[in-house]
Amino acid sequence: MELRFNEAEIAFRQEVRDFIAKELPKETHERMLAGKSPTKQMVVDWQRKLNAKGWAVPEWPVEWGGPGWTLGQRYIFREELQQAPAPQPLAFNTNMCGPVIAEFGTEEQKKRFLPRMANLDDWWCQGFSEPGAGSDLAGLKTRAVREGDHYVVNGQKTWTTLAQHADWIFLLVRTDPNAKKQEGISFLLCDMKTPGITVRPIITIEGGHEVNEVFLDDVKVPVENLVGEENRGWDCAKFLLGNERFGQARVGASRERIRRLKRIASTESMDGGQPLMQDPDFARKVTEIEVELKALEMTVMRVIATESKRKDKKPDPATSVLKIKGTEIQQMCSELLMKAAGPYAWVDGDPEAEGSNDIDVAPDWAFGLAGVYFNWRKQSIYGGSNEIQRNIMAKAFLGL
Amino acid sequence: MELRFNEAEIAFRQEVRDFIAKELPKETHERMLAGKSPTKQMVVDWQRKLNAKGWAVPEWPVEWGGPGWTLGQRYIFREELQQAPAPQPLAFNTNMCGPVIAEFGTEEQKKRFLPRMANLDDWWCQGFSEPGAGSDLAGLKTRAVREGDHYVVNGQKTWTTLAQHADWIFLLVRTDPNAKKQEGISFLLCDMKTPGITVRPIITIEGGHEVNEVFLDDVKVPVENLVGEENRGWDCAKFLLGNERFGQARVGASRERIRRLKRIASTESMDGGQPLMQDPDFARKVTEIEVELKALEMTVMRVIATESKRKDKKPDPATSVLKIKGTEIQQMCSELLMKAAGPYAWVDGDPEAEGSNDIDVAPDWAFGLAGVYFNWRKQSIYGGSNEIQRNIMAKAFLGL
Amino acid sequence: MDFDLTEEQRLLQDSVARLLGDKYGFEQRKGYMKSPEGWSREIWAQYAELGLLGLPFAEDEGGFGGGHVETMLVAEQLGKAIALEPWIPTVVIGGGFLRAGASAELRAELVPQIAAGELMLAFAQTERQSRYDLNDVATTAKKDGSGWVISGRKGMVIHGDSAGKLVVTARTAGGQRDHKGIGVFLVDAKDPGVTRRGYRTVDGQRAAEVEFANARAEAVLGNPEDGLPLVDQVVDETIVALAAEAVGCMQVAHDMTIDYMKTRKQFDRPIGSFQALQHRAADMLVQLEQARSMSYFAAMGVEERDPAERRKNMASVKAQIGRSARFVGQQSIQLHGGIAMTVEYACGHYFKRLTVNDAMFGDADYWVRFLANSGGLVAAA
Amino acid sequence: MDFDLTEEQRLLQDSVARLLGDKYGFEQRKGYMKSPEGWSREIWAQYAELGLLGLPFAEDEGGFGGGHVETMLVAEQLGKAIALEPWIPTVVIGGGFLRAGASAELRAELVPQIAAGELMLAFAQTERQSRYDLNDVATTAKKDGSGWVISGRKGMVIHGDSAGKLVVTARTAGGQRDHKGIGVFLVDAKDPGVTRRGYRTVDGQRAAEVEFANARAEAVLGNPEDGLPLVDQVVDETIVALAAEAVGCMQVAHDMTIDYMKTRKQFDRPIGSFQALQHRAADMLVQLEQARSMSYFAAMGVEERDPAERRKNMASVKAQIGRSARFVGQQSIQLHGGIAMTVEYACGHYFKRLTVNDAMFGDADYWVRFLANSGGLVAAA
Repeated sequence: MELRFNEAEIAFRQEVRDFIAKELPKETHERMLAGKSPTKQMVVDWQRKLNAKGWAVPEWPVEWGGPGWTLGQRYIFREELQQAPAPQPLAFNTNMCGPVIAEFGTEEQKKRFLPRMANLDDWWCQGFSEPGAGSDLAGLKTRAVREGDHYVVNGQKTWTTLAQHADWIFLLVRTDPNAKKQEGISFLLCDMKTPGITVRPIITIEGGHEVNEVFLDDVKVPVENLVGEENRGWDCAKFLLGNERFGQARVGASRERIRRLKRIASTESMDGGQPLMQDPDFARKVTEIEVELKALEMTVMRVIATESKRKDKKPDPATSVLKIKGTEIQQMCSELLMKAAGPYAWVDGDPEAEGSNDIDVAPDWAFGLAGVYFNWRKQSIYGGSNEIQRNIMAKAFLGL
Repeated sequence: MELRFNEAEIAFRQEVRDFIAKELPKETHERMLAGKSPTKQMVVDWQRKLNAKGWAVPEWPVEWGGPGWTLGQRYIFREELQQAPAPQPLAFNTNMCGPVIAEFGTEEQKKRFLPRMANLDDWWCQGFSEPGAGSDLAGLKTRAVREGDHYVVNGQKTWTTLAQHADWIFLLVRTDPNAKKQEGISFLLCDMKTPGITVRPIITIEGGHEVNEVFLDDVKVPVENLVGEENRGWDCAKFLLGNERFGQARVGASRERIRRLKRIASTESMDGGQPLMQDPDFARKVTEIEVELKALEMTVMRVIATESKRKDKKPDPATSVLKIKGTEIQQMCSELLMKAAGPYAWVDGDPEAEGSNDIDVAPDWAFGLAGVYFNWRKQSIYGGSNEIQRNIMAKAFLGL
Repeated sequence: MDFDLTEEQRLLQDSVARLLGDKYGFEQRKGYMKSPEGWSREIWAQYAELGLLGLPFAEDEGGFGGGHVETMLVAEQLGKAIALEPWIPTVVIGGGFLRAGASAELRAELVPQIAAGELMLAFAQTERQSRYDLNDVATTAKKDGSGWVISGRKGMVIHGDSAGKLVVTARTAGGQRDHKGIGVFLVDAKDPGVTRRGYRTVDGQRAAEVEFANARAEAVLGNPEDGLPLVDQVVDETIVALAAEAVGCMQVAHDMTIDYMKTRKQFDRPIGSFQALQHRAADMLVQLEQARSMSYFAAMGVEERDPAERRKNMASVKAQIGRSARFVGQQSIQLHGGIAMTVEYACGHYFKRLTVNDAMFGDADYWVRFLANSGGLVAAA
Repeated sequence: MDFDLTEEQRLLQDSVARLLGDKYGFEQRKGYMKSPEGWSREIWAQYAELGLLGLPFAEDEGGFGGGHVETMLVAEQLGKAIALEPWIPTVVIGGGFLRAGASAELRAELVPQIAAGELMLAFAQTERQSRYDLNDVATTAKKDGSGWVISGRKGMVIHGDSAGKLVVTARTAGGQRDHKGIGVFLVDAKDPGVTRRGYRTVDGQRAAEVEFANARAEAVLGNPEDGLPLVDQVVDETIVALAAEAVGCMQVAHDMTIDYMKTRKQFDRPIGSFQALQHRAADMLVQLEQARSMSYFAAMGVEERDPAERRKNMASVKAQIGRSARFVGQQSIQLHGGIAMTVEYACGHYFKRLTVNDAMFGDADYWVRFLANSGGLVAAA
């Protein structure tokens, strides 16, 4: 039992840290330090730098550009990016679709898609959820009917994050309407320029445009873009969702936010003319989050250690803990940031939009913080809602 | 809309308060002030005083000794007793079995039982729960078979509070094993001296003896002791449980405990040499309970106001709130009292027992407080667990 | 103790409910929000017609003679519609200052204008550094002849952009955080010394940044050397309205959630059939009922004569309402799932208003701390 | 980063688990509790045989050479059995003081006795007024020739009644709450100046009130003028054991609850089929896993060289463990229902130990406040 990172890992962390310090564009860093998402171009530029370094696709096999890292290194890498903060490799490409193609795809598919994915030559988005299939993903209704060497796809996807940027979409579609729910589903890759695709923005409650509806109207997808076997797409989906959950702890990101929160609450003058960190209740709440985050960090380590040694693909009981606690902590951070801003959190406007704080009501650090709090309520809903996680724990791990 | 007590009610409150101040024996008062239950004799003596005054059975019809109070007066009366603190009229007699007999009993039963109940000449206990019938009370299995002018009862009751003091027990028994669950149940009155009854103490986790198992082995109950119709006992049970829930808010009792807690935490020197009320977290917790209690008090008022005007016997949606919040507040009070005592809460021993703090480790105010905390976990379990309350709310009021 | 409404109160409640039912559907509300002022003059005129704008003023001054219960009833209905109009700033806050701090002459001049819907008021109190502390006032008021001139910057002045007159707190003496030396002044929004920049708040209301550069006060409200007790009183009265607004919001958010749970299907059954979600809905109801109780208590507790006791009452109201609002708001989103995250769906807007409502004049944490520092509600002895 | 046990560690863990599995069933435990000492000398001898009593001492001093991980492994197993023996006071606390504060000669004398199970130690630290503050020491130590004599009263001395020697904090200089001027002394329990009264604690352990009337110290542990850093260090090491004990208790409480949910039927189905209860069980598991993580962190974080940082680490451990223990303990009772309220059923005993475990050396609230006042775990800059 060795409960510390070893020297190689510590050296690796330093290497990542140095690389970020040297290579991350100042503009990108400052924008993210202020709590805003990087722009599309910033994400693309950074991923290409990472790709040039050989670090863009930590989860992929070495032959397709993966760096051959241990799970520990992957964790360190992500944590350092998150807490820098720096953009992460685009999840749709590198964590979701890429690993699926690498695992289930044909050699041709790998050659065609993976290098462009890694270099973010193509921006991918995820076509899973539907209006009637949220928590119950397998209830999806989008139909794909094979006609010659094409599938003709009809249906509607929703909550499609950053579809407005996307060149390609990976889709779950129903290819056998008579099979049982989770059977009869297939995994397709689809060029967003294909006729019949319409993207409609969904504006979320804080005013931001991050997610979309994607309408598919007689969209022709070549049969060669089927990943894995027809009607076995659920295997791809499960494989992908397993990877996703693993990253939902986002310890580094929360640490970065707590750091920002404490910076604000230690310097800005608040009620009674004192910094808010002097308020015992506020300080207690921040401290409780710090404690939970430390515990979560150790839980992530445990999951990594377990997974590293496991042969089967069955996830650790602790992975649902990562999702539940990870999102609770992030939501609490967003709430405390909003509270720190007091009335200045209330100015309306998408904090991501350019020039949105031109009115100069709130200090820059406070602008849009209520919006972020509103927006982050999604975290306990998406990626398998926290209620679904509890179902999983009760059934799969507790046997109830 | 008049959100205050009227002058008559204020005068009534003063009358109750004066009576308690004048008539409550000093020994009883001091024992209760120290957080201990009154002894059997104290309860009997006090109830007889109340009965002499005409106040022992507020819920009963006037012809059977009820004082004819409004719901508001009843509430004031209970609240004053709780916060004095003074013993309440024995619930098994006055709130549970008495009202059932008054509502469903024969004239003969009323004459025979009610006056002795009111004067606590007989101490009653409740034979409802069984080992296999807790939350699912209607799943009870104790059988009563009619043989001539007797029922022969066999089975086992549990959680029978203060059965060790009791002269009589009121029982739910199954008289028709073939009927649907809630049908086929009858309500019987049974002398505890009847052969075949064995009372076995259940010692609860803190070491106290408050509840018992009651074994019924060929116990003969005269048919004249059936209340209401045979196989219609569930009506009696529902009627009784409705009354019970109404009293579970226990606002006055919680107020008395908060007062005690604040007295202790304001005077005893704690961490850092300061009184614990100077600790911001402790003070916050106490304050939050005070706020919830104030809200609960107003909720009780609303229920009283609604019930006073209602013709049907259907309870207000707020009655489940009374149970849930009332018990949460009481449990939190017990937890904060334990916390206030620090290490001195840990001395083992039933705080109710005589001489139990002879070791003189803890100050008297602190002795047994961990035990009280442990014991009070029962509050969210009994009287319809808080989970059952949520089921009721979801189904009966929200229509889910 | 009687929670029944009088005939008059029921009429008032029903008439507001009817108006909002007709004219304040979620789609209609969107239209009002998109208008240049961000709310509806037409609706405002109808409020005037119903007597809502003169509600708290004496009948012989042109008002409706309503008390705190009436304020509560109206505010709850407005909360149900998440109404956008400047009713609380004008009628409850502005009206409160006029009733308690203005001369009879001033009231005779202004009340009819307010009651007729011609004059809106706003409360210029918050400053960039002040957060929720009513005594933290850097804006100054200086004697100038027989009157006063105001200089300084006020922020987050709710509905400050449409107000005809501003109620402004300004320091006449003492240091920035002294309790003494604060005055309350009435300033015409068109005064050359006043500059306003309006914007929208996250809950769909309007607000303004207001700069005062030697702006002339039209009137002093109360004692210019010791106006904080007046401010405290009016804020306490405002809490009655805020609490009721929150209860209205929570009621609708809860109702919408229950309805959605009955219709939305996942795993081939209504999600309302899942016990874990049922219990959450029950917990929301517990919070809602506790909040409603405290809204009633607000209407009662604000009449306490001793200002310190009154403030403790209102602190407990803010504490419970804020806690309930947070839980009901968050859970209404969670139980809906993604749909409630979209701006097109009403539920999120209730959540947003509830969030701001909690924080108005200090959030639950602020008032729990205040109450704890003030000895709480239950005396130890 | 590697959470696998070494072969030796696995052997240690397994041997303790096997012993307790054989000899520490709930009924057997009742028997031990009823014995005059309240725990089992027989079991104690077997601990000695397994090397548990010499665990943290150097091998050349007669010990086992175990580190914090070994302490954690043993304590978790003892927690699973809610063992009653004075292992933590003797081996972890007493042992800690000997390792860090005793001369080699003293260790050479005592370690073999401890390892053989012949000598028990107890930590006489708490005073009636001191609560959780380690610096609040009114008991005095006065120079007397070349030695020291101790006077004062210590309470809640865990296993103080069976201890052969007492580790006592006493003031050598300064005022009652000064951080400097505290010494740590070893006093023979049979010294004529020592009077003990033993009793049971709510979680089934033994404790004693101990009066010192010019009791002679056999040895000084560490610096008699500045012993608080030593006390802090040993308490921090003890937190490793307490955290692991709590995890062991939680694990069993959780397992028992899940088992019960699978077998107990109400409404004609196992109560474990009710989703609301399933989610509660899942939440318990979340708390248990977070606690287990912090138990590992304890074994790591206690090795931090900077005492201030080390203490912050341990504060965070106590905070998480305490919060988890409260939730898991309370919910294990709630999900069982009435059965777990009876003294005959094991679950309540885990709840009681968890409650006391949380409060030992300060409960979660105490340590959250400490951590907040110390700047927390994450640096702002």
